[in-house]
Amino acid sequence: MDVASQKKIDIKLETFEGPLDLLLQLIERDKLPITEVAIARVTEQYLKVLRETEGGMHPEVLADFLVVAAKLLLYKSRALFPHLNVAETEGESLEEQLKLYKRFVDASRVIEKLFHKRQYSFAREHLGGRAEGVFAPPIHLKTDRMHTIMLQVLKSLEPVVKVPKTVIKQMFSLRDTIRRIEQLLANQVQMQFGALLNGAQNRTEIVVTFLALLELVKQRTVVVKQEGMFEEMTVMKMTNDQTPMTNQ
Amino acid sequence: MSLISQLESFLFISNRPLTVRRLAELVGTGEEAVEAALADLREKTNGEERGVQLVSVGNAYQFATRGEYAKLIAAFVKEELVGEMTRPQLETLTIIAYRGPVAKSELERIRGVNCSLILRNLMIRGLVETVDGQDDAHDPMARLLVRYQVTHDFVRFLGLTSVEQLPEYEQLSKHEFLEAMKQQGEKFSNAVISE
Amino acid sequence: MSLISQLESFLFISNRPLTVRRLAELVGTGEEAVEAALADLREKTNGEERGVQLVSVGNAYQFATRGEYAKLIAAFVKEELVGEMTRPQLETLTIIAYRGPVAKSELERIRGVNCSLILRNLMIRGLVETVDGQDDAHDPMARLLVRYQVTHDFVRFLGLTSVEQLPEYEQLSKHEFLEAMKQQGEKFSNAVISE
Repeated sequence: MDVASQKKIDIKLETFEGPLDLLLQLIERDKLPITEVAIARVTEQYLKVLRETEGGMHPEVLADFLVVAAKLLLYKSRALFPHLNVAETEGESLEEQLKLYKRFVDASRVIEKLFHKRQYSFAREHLGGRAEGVFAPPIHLKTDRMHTIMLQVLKSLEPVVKVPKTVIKQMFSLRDTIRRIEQLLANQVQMQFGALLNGAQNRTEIVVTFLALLELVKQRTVVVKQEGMFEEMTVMKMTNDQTPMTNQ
Repeated sequence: MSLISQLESFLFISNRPLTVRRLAELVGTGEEAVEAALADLREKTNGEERGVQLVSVGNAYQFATRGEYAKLIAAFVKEELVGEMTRPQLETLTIIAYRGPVAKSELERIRGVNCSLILRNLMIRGLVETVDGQDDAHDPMARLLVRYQVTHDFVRFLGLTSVEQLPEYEQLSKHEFLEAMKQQGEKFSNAVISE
Repeated sequence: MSLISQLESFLFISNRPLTVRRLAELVGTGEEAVEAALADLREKTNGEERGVQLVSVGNAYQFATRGEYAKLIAAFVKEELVGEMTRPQLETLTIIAYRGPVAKSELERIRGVNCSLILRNLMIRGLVETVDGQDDAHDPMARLLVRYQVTHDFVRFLGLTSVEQLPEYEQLSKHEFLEAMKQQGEKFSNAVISE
């Protein structure tokens, strides 16, 4: 990342609503058009903001940020590992997604303007015709039916009240993963990428691990080696003089 | 902005007949001009194709549906007001019975949907009332504090003397999920205020 | 008795939107005839300088006052105009307005972020509602997907008579790329379910 863009990270961290919003803000702040190149350019800043805010994020929201992070890394990894044949993920490209998102953001500004015009159109609150002093109970309603209804209401609240624990379980933060890799490396110096993924439960975790690995590469704490296009990647810890340590 | 169309919107939205004087006040013009415009409006609504007519009672005006539809309309109004109750209505009534007195905002958080219309209907049916006659407060802040409970008539209709006799009242009325929802709501409104 | 004038009288007297199906029941005629008559009624009402306009969302209709009289009417009914809306709410409402009825999954694909909480809040505010999937009875997958649309309240907040009046409605509601996304989404949810 060039120094100039690093200096510019002063985006208010509370003000973005989602990963696409953050990405769009970063791109627009740099007055870039929405292109793959521009998206790749703001990747570092995106990851930095994510690192700084992930702690306060709801797990489900964090997952959404990571999905976008994974896509960003796809772009990035093409540059980092040119010999690695990174396949397109399924779904639309980030560029297309962002362009579409921006159209709706623009449309929402128009709606906001309409809204502020306060041209509220009123409908009748009361039914025409008189109807006062009636008592019209639901004829067949009995207390046991009310009991059943109340139990159903309470049951429907369960998913709202209880933060989905499975999601929390599935997710672990980027920071934790980075630490995990660092610890593994401290013991083993050199290891296969596959081993890092041994603990990964699902795609999201694989993505997170990969993401963390790239972070370490960037911070020059590790080096990743791959012998052939489809070979296992090897992760090596850097020594202080910045040459990879080996077991020899 | 034409005078006629302004008058039409006031007459449409009003629950009651409006006098010429009141209308003149509302649109900020002289009574004569209003009278002339009303005559125009009346003529316009008298056509065959219109389902609503402008009628006058003394010096007051109001829109009314065409006389020939009276029966149909009466049946519709009755059905809307006191027809068989829908599931959302029964659900709202039940929550108010177990949880009352309960604020509209809490009720809405529990149900996850806006309850204005249903509450109004339950009140018209004499099943639900506001506590301390806080009914229809126009001050939005005061309206937030309005609490709803079921009426004595409804409790009696169920064959009870108090809502506490509802099955499992103790456990259900203070159920942890309901308490949690309430706290979420308080957190939420605090957050909104502090923004 | 003309069909148009009958429809006008029901819509005038009602305090909530009426669907084509309900209106057809009320007037005792086929839904197609009702739809045609409503189109007529709409043209007649909204085309002229009337004080009321016919607002439609999906297949439900409601009369409401003209948007430009909002201030006058608000003072009369002593109701505050709408509270504020946050950016995420506006953004979500925009997508639902243009794309409704829309499944949560599609909404989230466009915004790129989980929308459960915001949808819930918008429903509590009465700005968004779910659509019954009854019409898709042949497709069990579609029935599983709850879809959302903006309410009459929302359309009236903007002083419009239909979401189709929103700028660029044609393009944004039928964006070809969105169609492609939708298909991918369906493939994806099929895959998830079959796992």
